[in-house]
Amino acid sequence: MYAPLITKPGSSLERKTGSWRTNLRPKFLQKDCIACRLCYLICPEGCISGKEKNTFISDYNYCKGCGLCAGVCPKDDIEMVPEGETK
Amino acid sequence: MYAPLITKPGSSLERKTGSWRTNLRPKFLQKDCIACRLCYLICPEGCISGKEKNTFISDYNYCKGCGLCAGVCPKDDIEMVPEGETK
Amino acid sequence: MKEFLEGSRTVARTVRLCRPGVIAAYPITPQTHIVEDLAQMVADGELDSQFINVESEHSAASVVLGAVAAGVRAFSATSSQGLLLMAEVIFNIAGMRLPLVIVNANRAVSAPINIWNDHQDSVTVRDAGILQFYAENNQEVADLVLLAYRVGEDPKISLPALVCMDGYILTHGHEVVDIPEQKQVDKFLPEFQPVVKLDPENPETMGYLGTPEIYMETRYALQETMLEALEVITSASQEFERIFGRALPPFYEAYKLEDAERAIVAMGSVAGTIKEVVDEMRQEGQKVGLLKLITYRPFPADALYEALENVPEIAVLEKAISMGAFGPVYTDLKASFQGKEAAPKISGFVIGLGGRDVSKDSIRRVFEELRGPQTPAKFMDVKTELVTA
Amino acid sequence: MKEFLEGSRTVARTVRLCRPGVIAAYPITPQTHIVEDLAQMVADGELDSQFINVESEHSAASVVLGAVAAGVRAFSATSSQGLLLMAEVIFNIAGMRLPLVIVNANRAVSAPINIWNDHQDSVTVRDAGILQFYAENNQEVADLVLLAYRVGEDPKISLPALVCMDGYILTHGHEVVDIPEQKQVDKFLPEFQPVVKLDPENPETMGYLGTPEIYMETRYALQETMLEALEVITSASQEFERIFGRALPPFYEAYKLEDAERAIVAMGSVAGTIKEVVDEMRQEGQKVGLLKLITYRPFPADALYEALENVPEIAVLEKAISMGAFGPVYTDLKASFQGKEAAPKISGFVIGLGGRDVSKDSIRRVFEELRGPQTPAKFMDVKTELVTA
Amino acid sequence: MKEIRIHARAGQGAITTAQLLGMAAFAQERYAYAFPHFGAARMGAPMNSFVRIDDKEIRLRSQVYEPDYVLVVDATLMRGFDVLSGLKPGGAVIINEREDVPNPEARDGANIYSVPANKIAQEVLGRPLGNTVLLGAFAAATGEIELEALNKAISERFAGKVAEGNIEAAKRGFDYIKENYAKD
Amino acid sequence: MKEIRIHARAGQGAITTAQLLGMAAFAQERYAYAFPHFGAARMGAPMNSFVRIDDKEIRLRSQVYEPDYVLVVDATLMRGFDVLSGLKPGGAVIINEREDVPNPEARDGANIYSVPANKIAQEVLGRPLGNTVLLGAFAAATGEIELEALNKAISERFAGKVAEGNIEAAKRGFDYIKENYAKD
Amino acid sequence: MTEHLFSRGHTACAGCGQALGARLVVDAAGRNCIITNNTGCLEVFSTGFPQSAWQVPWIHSLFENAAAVASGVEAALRYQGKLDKIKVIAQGGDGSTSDIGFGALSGMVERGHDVLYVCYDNEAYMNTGIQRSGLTPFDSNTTTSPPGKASFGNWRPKKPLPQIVAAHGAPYVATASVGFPRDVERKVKKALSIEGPKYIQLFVPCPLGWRHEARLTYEVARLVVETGLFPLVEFEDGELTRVRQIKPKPVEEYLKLQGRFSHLFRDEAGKAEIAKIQTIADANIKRFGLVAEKKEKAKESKKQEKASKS
Amino acid sequence: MTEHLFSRGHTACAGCGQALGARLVVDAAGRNCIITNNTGCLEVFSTGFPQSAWQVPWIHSLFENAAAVASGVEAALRYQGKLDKIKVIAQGGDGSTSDIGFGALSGMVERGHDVLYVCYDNEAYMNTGIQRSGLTPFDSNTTTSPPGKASFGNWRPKKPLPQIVAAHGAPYVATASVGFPRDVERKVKKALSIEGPKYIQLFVPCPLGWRHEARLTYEVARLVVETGLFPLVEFEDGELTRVRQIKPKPVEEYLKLQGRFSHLFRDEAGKAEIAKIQTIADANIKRFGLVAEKKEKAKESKKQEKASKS
Ligand SMILES: Cc1ncc(C[n+]2csc(CCOP(=O)(O)OP(=O)(O)O)c2C)c(N)n1
Ligand SMILES: Cc1ncc(C[n+]2csc(CCOP(=O)(O)OP(=O)(O)O)c2C)c(N)n1
Ligand code: SF4
Ligand code: SF4
Ligand code: SF4
Ligand code: SF4
Ligand code: SF4
Ligand code: SF4
Ligand SMILES: [Mg+2]
Ligand SMILES: [Mg+2]
Repeated sequence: MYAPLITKPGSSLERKTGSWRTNLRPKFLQKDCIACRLCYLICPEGCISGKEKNTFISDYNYCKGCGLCAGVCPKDDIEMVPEGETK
Repeated sequence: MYAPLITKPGSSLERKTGSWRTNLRPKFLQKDCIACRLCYLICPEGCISGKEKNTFISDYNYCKGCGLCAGVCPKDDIEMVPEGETK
Repeated sequence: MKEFLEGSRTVARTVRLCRPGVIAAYPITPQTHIVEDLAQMVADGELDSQFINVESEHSAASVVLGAVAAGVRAFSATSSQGLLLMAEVIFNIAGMRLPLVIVNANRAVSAPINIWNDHQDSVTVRDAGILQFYAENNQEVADLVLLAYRVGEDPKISLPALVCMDGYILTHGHEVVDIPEQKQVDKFLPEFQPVVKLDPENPETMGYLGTPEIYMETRYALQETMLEALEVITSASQEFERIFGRALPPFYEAYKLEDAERAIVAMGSVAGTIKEVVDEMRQEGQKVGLLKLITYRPFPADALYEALENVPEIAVLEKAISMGAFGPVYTDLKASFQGKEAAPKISGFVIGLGGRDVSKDSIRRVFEELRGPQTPAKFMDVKTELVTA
Repeated sequence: MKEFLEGSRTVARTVRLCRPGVIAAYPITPQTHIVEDLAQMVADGELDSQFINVESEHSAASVVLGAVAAGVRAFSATSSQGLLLMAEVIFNIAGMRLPLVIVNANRAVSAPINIWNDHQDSVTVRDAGILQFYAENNQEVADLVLLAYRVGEDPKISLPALVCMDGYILTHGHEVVDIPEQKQVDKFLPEFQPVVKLDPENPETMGYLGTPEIYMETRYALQETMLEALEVITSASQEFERIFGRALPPFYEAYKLEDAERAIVAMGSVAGTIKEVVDEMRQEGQKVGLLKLITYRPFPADALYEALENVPEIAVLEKAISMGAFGPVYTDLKASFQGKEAAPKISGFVIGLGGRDVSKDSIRRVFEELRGPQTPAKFMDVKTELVTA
Repeated sequence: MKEIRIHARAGQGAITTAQLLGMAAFAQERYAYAFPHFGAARMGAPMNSFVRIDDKEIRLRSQVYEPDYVLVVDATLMRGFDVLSGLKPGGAVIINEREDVPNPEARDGANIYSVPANKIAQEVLGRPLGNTVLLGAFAAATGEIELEALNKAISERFAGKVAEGNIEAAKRGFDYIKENYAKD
Repeated sequence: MKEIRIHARAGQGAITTAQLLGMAAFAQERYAYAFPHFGAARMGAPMNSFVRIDDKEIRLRSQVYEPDYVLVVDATLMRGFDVLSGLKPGGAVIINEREDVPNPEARDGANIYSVPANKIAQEVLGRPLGNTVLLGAFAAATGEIELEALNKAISERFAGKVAEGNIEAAKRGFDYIKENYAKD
Repeated sequence: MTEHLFSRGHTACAGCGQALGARLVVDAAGRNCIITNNTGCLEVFSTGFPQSAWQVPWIHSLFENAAAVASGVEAALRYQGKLDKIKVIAQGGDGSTSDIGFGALSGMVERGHDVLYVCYDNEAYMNTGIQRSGLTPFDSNTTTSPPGKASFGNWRPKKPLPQIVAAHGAPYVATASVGFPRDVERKVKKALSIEGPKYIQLFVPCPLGWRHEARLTYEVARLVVETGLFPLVEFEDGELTRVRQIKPKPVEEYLKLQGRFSHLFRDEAGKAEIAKIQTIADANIKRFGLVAEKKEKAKESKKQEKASKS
Repeated sequence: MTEHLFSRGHTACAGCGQALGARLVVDAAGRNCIITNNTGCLEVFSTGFPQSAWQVPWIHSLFENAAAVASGVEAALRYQGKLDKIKVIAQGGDGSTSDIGFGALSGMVERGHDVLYVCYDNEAYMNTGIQRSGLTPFDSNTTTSPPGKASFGNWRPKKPLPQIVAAHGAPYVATASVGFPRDVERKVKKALSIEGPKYIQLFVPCPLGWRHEARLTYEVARLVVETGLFPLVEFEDGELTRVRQIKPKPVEEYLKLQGRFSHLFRDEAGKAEIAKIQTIADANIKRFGLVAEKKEKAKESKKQEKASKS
């Protein structure tokens, strides 16, 4: 029997697109955050998590460094920093 | 050489659809006609001709006897008569 | 129960027995009576099915694709231009391994436009991965619809099927048919158990991008599954006979072939006319026979070779041609013989295109011409002077 | 003039030389660069042509159909799903005897969706009555575009043509090509003189209803014309060489075939790789050869028989398969040999589907496998374990 | 096997007529194959339908070239067309007669039956659709089907009043032949 | 015949790089075949392109499995991937170096050239697109193409300022190799 | 005999509204036009080989592509510099226009081709035997929307195609009916005087498919307008610019002439359905201001309905 | 990490508006839905075998048939009696929606299927490399509508698809933009609460195809609304019921961020083109009443334009 090939739901998680990020990445300052969730809503990768104020964070395994979160944060609490820098 | 088959413009004239008419046909009374041309305009076969008052006539070689001309004539100057009758 | 029915109605009645949950079709002569009958059954509450009046055949095929993907048995019917317009979707359905049945009322293709019978429409999609069956008469159409669902839905196969019936000749022909009982059909055709389906409880991703890393494997699997279908057809045909008490030969019907010196290979209703001629010629002492091909895809190459290896002169009679080459069945059959021990003379004849009537006389002439030199694609019954400039 | 160009650009440049009045196409990978280049030429005023951005391939084909019917030379390009969606129109264009050229960037067909190269798309429309040419490299693509217009527009022929080039491998491949001069092209390809056209001065009715009284004659004429095209291709190819000073063999290219004991038959760019392997194996003392098929429709059956009758072992290598049967070229070729005197062993190999790379090693293995028992449709380079349940 | 050719105009029920004939044969446990042959017919255009009747399964799929019987539903079709063409020697033609169209001359031993079917239908059904009258006449003239079988076919094909009327019409056609033509 | 494999991310100009290489070879009256190999690439996704260069027409259409040379346009691709894979013994790898990514160990006599191409490009072009720098380095390291030929290719492919800048960039790449690597 | 550009001898049914409509259209267009035609009754009854009823250049390709073929013809004429002299007309039935060929029509309009598209609206697929199309009206009996125990016929409203094409921004969109032949003539001429894509939906009764007497084609084609079921309107650049005002007649008058609605005249349930159809007519009357005296009122109520803005 | 129903690890470009849009849509829809998807960037970047980003049942068949496949899924769910529990969503790019798949969408709406169709409008065929679609805006540079000596880019206006679908009489039609993510959420939920065919056209910037910086996706998606070039509107049963009011910004602000319009910023001729684009925005502002204070005036002028009746 020759079975149809099947993909599993959400299996894209296996693909770590963080490696595509070559220049900048977002640094979550966690200082003035008001938990408006805009960064969470706007991230095209869906790789930002957080609930309370100053808990928001990006999963660098997937973050492509687009900078949208930094642009959208009403409190400028996210900054794009060169790849080398630490969080 | 194998040529594409071609039909000639207006060659449908070769097909005498008057034979389809089995019951009634229009009789143009040519009495009260006002040359409104409605019969001419309405005939689906385009087989009515005429210009002046009381000159309108159908070409029975094509007339299918639908009765539209009789219905549309504002002067009731066209009558549907059984096939046998003469014009 | 035996009844005297129109072919289209025979199909509609049989389809109803198969309990499809979704029917989508687009009207095209000469398929229309089939879907009209089904529409009436639904309107009368006699058939519990969603009847979708789509806006094109491309969408008809897409609607049944969606329905089967959602786990429901589905049916469609089409013809000619409609089948060509579906071509893209049919390859897709096959590639997605979605079983469903489409009845094709065989009709010629444009241009010029012609609504009468030949086989050019269905043979054109022979590469797609859809099973193809051709019926001689309306009983066979009905039986093949049942077989097609059964084989296509077999989890080992999971492929669409096209049941082909000659336009007008069968679709609009009334004859005596035996319509089976619902409980027989339910036995032969158990509830549809899809291999994959769209279901929030178990969210599959269907129809993904097939990169070069795996694409060829999916095609390989399709080809191997097609060949596996030969076995499944054989066993289903045995089961068919057990349940319905009527034979339905899996690949072909051999008619007076054992000792034949000349044989015709043909598909569809013309087989009946050929049988008549075979009987007449046999009476005259001529050893002629017929191989009626029923299963065209998968192509039962080995079985055909065995059936025909002892016939020295074979004519493949076709209602189709691959322009600039030969008839499709002729080509497949020749390919199955080339390089094998038996090397009969196999000639190709193109016949009955666009409703050109095939008379007994035409068939006799084929048997005669067959004795002459091998011909690759001889057109029968054409007024060549009409088109020679 | 020799240039180093992308294949798509080579096509666009050549098409511009042909002076089409109407271009209609719908984007599809990997055909896009061709039409993008043409769009830019029009935007830059370098090409006097109506460039129509249609809403689908069905309409792309219909637009060029209309343009040619109105007496203007037209061009389109497509690929894969696009060609399948055009299928209905392509049969129609051929049946209406309207000459035009479509370049097909060969690509696999769905499902699963795959944008890489194989030949399944174009072979699927092999029945339609459209001439089909396959190119090994971009020079050949350009040359075949010229040839296709010339042959298709010959008043004896008046048929559409499909020029096939391998997606990515050629369309996106940059290489050295010789783009001819405008005046050479104008000489080879005179102004388009339609056989029939739409013109209020002489109002023809095109695309009428073809009743059974004449339909079959139109099909017969189409088949005969296809066969006549074999001669026209031959003479056009001679004329081509006279004008452009470069050979363009009409049907096929024979590569080290004279004394070959094993030969591969193949179409398209893979022929280049095969030539490399042939050279290597010849060096090793193995008598191998290649027949590169260029003209697939009409199918030059007799010419192929003659070219191959003395080769005892022949492999047909194909990037396509008729599911449940064999490769299309394999089938046509076998049919051309069956019943003839020469009875070589002809095996079928399916290779390079959906962008699966064809390496020299694959070709070597084909030459080796060819020595074994005859195979009808052996898939090369597949990871069978991926799909075996 | 007996072969029947029916001449009518599209819209005059030639297909139903053929079907009823087949159904009647089936009611007598015979086999039948009834099928239409159109051009791309529009109401009024001439068309044919065909019927084959036999005691065994019918396999022949070609058109009928040499009918045993011909039914002419619309006599105007005989203008300029020979409805006897191909008729087997000794065959029968049943014509829905019309005053303004002359019947053909009998030849080759053809039996020509002329029935005022539309007139009868007008009386019985209130509409000049003489098809079932013609079928009744066919039953009487040829003996190929029995009137009861025809009635059964009519009741299956139509319902209620329409069925009743057509059964009566068929009977009238049957009687008309019995009364006006000596058996031969 | 020489075969080259180029590693880059979609959007980083791997195709243009391959094309320039081919054009340069063509400018030296050699033959070339340059072609991309994508997945269904989106900006950022890893992809390859290939070039073959020869003195006669190139017929081989397969991908490059055993390159003579490898160009690494984006060093981050070397994370988790061995860019030396398949490299012919004695072949060369030219890497657009990046501080945070270590270069591979040389093996099988591979010559590894590390060029700060993006940095140079930033200086020369004002954008960190080191492709032409790498090509200049390739010319110097391998001798397969001459700098003039490369310049010709660049002037054909680009216009005005862009061309000038890239010619300068190529030169800088060329010089970088000449200065930093002994010929071998 | 005055020569029409659509000749007698075609094989339409007696009383065919489409034959009448086609003749009116081509006569209004004149000799200097090229027609592309979808598959359908018109194509079949006018071109059975070897006869053709067309006196102007005419082409049929497929069921769904007349708009695309016309786009190609137009492009060719533009290329040849002949577009000012020769008009291009694409035409098809309601089925080809609203359903299978709608993509091609929408594309043609979107691209702005200088083509007049005429839809012969006989409210079903007639050529194939009266199946439901997108333009089949509510409750109509067709072979694929039959009434039955579980159905009153077609369960969807008629697709508002003129509005849809107008919403594309086409320079000219009009409805017309063969019940008003001079109006048809005027609209065709007007359309051809405007550059760009034009659309006319022409109401053409089909005695065979609607099961009305052949002689009633004219009456039916007038009543549909006079009841408000098929308003005669014109849109320019997407805006309604002209309507034919009516003194509304009850829809029964229209429905009862036609067999396709006869199942509504059998019982009480049918009456309720007729009331629904009356609602459709009333809505049209209101929306398009078909009745003079109600004009102001209609405007009023429109104002009230007006979008709440946020 | 909060689980989205569209998972990370997909292969869209950084900053892709469509990836963002798709996540917003499916998250708003919730687990109990089935999605059918046309071919396009979204399908490609979310399902390269063997990975899939979808956490809900999802199917791709062809480029043009998501609406038809959804019709089939819906029919199947109806047959199974599950339609109250499971929502059906069809989706595709602007190209598949407005061009090749528009026939299928129109058919789906005409038949009244209970499906939400979402069009991800990035104003060109992105998956195949940025060719013009029916939704490409005026003067935009695409590979098949390139500017050149004889051209300023796309010479046709953007096809007014929301109005066209609304003209079909669909119960709910809305436009939305990923620049207003909560509005997207609201509209998806509202659409799914309504029975019958729904259509949402979601504006999704494409940094690759529009040549703007990835980080500007949000800003571009806001500016298009704030300039009036892409009004946020809602139609119910064909009537405009709600619009988002704006304080209009000049179109330059929007255009200058994007490489696809950079040819308009080179010279005087370009300025004239920008003025044309401003006209488009102004017309939208007027037609939809996007500016509060002008609201009454707009009504006024509308009245004056009102159809002359005959
Ligand atoms: C692709 C395709 N599908 C179906 C058909 C069958 N077909 C031909 S004409 C027709 C109906 C035409 O209806 P309409 O467009 O309303 O024109 P009418 O005949 O009513 O005038 C159909 C369904 C076809 N020719 N091609
Ligand atoms: C029949 C057919 N024609 C063309 C294509 C090629 N194709 C695939 S996706 C695509 C463009 C998609 O554009 P759009 O719908 O706007 O989605 P986007 O990629 O922009 O998100 C095209 C032209 C195809 N797959 N099938
Ligand atoms: S930079 Fe982009 S991808 Fe990374 S977390 Fe921010 S929004 Fe997401
Ligand atoms: S956008 Fe800024 S303020 Fe809002 S949740 Fe994110 S980090 Fe906090
Ligand atoms: S009866 Fe009908 S066909 Fe005859 S002339 Fe009058 S309108 Fe014409
Ligand atoms: S309709 Fe009557 S009045 Fe008018 S022209 Fe004809 S016959 Fe005369
Ligand atoms: S079926 Fe209707 S549209 Fe067709 S020819 Fe007859 S009346 Fe005219
Ligand atoms: S090309 Fe555009 S739509 Fe496609 S993934 Fe990239 S940004 Fe998104
Ligand atoms: Mg219609
Ligand atoms: Mg798009």
